[in-house]
Amino acid sequence: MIDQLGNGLLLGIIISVASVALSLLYSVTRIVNFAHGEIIALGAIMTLFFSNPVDSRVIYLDRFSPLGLDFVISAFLAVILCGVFGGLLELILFRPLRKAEVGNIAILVVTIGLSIFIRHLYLIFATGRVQNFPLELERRVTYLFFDMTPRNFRVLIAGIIVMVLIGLLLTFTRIGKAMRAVRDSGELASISGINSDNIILITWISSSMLAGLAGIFQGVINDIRYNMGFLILLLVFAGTVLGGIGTSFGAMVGGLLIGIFVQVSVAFPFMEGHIEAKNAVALGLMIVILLFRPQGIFGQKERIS
Amino acid sequence: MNNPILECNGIAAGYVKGLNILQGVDLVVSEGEIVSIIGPNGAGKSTLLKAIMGLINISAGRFFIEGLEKTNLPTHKIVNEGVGYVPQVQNVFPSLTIEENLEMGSWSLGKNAKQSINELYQEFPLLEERRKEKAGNLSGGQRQILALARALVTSPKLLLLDEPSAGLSPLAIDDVFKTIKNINLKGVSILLVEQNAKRALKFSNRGYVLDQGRNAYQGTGTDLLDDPRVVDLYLGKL
Amino acid sequence: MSNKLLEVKNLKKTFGGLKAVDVEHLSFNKNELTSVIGPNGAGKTTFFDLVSGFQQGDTGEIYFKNKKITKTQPYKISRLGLIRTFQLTKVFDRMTVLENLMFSGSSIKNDSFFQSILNTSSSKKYESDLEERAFEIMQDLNIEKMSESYARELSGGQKKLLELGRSLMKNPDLLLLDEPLAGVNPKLAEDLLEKIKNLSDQGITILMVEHNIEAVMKISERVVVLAEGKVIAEGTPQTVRSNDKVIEAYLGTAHE
Amino acid sequence: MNISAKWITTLVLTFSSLALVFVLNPDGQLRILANLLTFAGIYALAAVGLNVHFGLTGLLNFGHASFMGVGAYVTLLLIPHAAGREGEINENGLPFLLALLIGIIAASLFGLLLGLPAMRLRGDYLAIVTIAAAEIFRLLVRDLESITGGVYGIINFSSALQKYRPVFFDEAVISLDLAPAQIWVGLLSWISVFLVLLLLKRLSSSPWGRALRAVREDEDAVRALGKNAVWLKLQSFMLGAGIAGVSGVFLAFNYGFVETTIFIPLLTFYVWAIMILGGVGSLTGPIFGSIIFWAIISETDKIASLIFENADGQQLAGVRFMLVGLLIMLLMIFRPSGLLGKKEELLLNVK
Repeated sequence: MIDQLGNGLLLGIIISVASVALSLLYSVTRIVNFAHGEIIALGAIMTLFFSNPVDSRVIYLDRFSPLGLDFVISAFLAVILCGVFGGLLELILFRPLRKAEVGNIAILVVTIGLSIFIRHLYLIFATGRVQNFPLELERRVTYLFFDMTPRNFRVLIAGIIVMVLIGLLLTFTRIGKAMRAVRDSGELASISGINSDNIILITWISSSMLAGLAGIFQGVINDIRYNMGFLILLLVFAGTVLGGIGTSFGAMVGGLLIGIFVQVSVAFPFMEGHIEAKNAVALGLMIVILLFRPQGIFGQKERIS
Repeated sequence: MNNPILECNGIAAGYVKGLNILQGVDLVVSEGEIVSIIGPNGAGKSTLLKAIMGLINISAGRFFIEGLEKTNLPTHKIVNEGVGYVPQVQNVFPSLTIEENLEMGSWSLGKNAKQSINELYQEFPLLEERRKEKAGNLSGGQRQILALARALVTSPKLLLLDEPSAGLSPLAIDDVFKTIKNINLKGVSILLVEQNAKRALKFSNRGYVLDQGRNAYQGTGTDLLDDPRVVDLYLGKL
Repeated sequence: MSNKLLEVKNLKKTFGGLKAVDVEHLSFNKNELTSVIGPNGAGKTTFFDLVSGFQQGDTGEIYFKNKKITKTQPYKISRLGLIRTFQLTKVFDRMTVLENLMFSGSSIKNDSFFQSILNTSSSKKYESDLEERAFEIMQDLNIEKMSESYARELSGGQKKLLELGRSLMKNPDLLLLDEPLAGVNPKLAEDLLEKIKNLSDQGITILMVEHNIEAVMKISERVVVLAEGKVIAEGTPQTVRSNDKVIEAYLGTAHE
Repeated sequence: MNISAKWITTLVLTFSSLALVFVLNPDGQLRILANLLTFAGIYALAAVGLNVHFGLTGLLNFGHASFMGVGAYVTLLLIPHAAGREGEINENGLPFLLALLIGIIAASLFGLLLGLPAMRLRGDYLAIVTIAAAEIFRLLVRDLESITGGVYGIINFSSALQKYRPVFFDEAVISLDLAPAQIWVGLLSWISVFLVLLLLKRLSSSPWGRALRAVREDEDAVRALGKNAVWLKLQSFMLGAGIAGVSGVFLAFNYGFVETTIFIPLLTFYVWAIMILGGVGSLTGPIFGSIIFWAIISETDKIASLIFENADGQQLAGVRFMLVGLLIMLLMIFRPSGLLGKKEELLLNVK
């Protein structure tokens, strides 16, 4: 079980970062964003595009050659691009829908359409092959009591640092406080002189940057596929729901727990020979939690119909 | 008479299109005045404040702040015109600390926010004492004081208050009204919607009585207090 | 045998420390038209929610027709003959006026899946009787011209009428009306009031929460005044009207 | 738009999309047409089931693929088949109709099971729970290889249905140079569509349908009028799931095999796209929605291959899926009532 703990932590950090992003967006905009997975994938795919060596045989649809930039610079650029993309989504799509007072259910369906659209755009441009970042193979090293490659260990540390940073930003910066204020009450925020449209735009940008980062982590630890975001999306929902949708801290912990749970469950006696079904256990957990404690572990009561 | 701060002409507004709660309300608040709006439930008192704040659409009529028309401006811009508003419910951010609540109130001030908040703390020592506490943990009366303070950070010229005494204990009510009086003495004009009509009228320079979205009566506080028609409006004629 | 139709004992409900309802004892007699009044936040709607099963009280018992209905599901209470309306009208927006009424009147057996598939002649007969009854009620309420309109197309006042009609389809023993006049124009309000009075005369027991005090005083046989969840006065409109406590509850006190 | 204008638009769109198939294909048009109409029938059936959930009752079900899957797996496992890596043939089995009936009941019961936890949840959470439950179903089916054949799936079951094919039918179909097996499946699925629609026409104008619509509008009012809203919702879940189950069975017969990658969330989204295109709450909408949808889908590959010269098959399929996503988005934004949905009964602008 200890062996799986390291893997669990790694998966947990990916889900955790993605869950925080989803939860942030939900709490400020009330949008259940099914296209969240595609923004996750965008981070990885863009990083791959920037970092693949120029002479690699991966050529995107015969039109675009990779750029061969340094990996860290690529990742940085990709995260920025994800932010721009999220911002554009808000400006072009979701703000007009909000102004037209389109209902939440309709917007949910729109995000599903958006998700399918973007995901297959990736398929066309980035092909359906499983790919990896141009990084050297590394040997596993023991840290405390679990084994992982130094690179994965760095991802874990980076993830933890990002979480702490998010926490600090939300707690101490003006924008972070304003996000929490809009979450508490959009109306009171505007009464206080805050332009909530701007805050929502910033939320879209930051949520998308975080999602992109989660995608890059996923790409480093595992691999890159056009549908990598959708594959992990339900686990991200599970993490968000577990912690209590709308609370950033809850999403952090919830995501981490789901990741660990998925990996550690492999070691359960009854799971022997059923490793493929490990995600089912996590999703089952989510349903049970929604059933008995719909507000999640850290959430406030609110959403029983 | 002093210069009017707020002037409403024939304001009509409602929550649903085609169904106006307000059906033409006229009202003036002058510099330094406390004006209260009273009337039975459903008369449109709170709706009027929301309409001024741009929270609901004004379908007819106009209003002016210091002589300039501001009808249907976005809410955050009305705030920048020097109007503070304390709604009846949801008037603090419960998951934010007291200090953060005040910071949100001072949003439009930018860099000068810190100083205004510190000045405010001198007036409300209780808030300074508990500045790191979540607003959600405050008692009803303390919440109301915080809500008032939040609206005051930007030093508004006019303060709109929606039933500040609602749901409070008698002692807390005294406290809130004392605070409002002090605010007024510093030169802030106040437009007050109150359930507790007698108290509000006694407390105000002038009052307006609304009935079914229209002006019914107006006059000085004491005049309205003694007017039997006001009682009839609340409890019906026999 | 007592004349009590509804009796409430020691009913308490608090929300986060705030007492919404705190009624020691209250009973409502058969064939009486009683109004529950009180300033905002007095707990009137919460009281209705408790009685109709939409909320659970912290303590206390509720009896309807001498049967204990505390902690009973709303639909079961409704089947006993206690029908309520809502402050914010809850008509079935995307169904026609006629469908609204017929749904309400239809029995559980008639609503059942298999009965609906079989569509026997007896169920056809049942439906046409139902339709007839619905038209009678619509005529009574002057909304028969709108029988084929979607309920969402009705004005606020017409929706109130529809909701009333829908309740009447159930042949209620006790009718709980939550602000039947709210948002209704004065002319229609007068009509509506007349209808309520007629229903009461026909023998339906009515319990009404209403803010339009003038209307309340005009038609109620008995008035109960709530303030901060407690009963502060009850009696005829005249006695309540001149009760100092009531005036104070509504207009407040002037003391500093 | 008035009723006749709506119908004219629908019919014009249907025929022009079918005409497109003829124009874009120099030969083999009849085969292509037969193929797309078979899929259209099967998916129309699924969309009709989804419409019971969403259109009639307002339930936000995103786990439709699992209802189709339960119906398919239960039915196939009960008739003679071969499953798993070894592909050992199981000769014994129930007659097709009996197995189908049990499959429908199983799908309904799965609907009931899924409905139970979902009853307490608000719309958007219901969406998450149903899609998650459908994934659990799929993962379990994949995992339980000894029963379901896992990733190797189930094969060799077709004769259970095909053996009922009449001789004259074969002759007629072969004379048209078409494959009798597929036409048989297509014919049966369209017959099912019409039978189910007849049933639903009766039901939706019945007291039961009226009660479901009332639940869709306002549960509190339903309760206040003495009706058990939860039980009504569960019944709706069961009926829609049962219909989806039939559709899943035909889908399996059309493929000639089943395995878990068929019942992925995308399948649910396809059905959603068809339902929205046809018109939420419209009885006949899914028929036209499905035909137009499949006509477009079957032709995108050709258009795409013109634009993207060197794309592989998977990438070309991507263009098709992209279009589905775009279709869902554009419909939701610009025409949420679809082709035949009533604007007055539009459900999707609910807050």
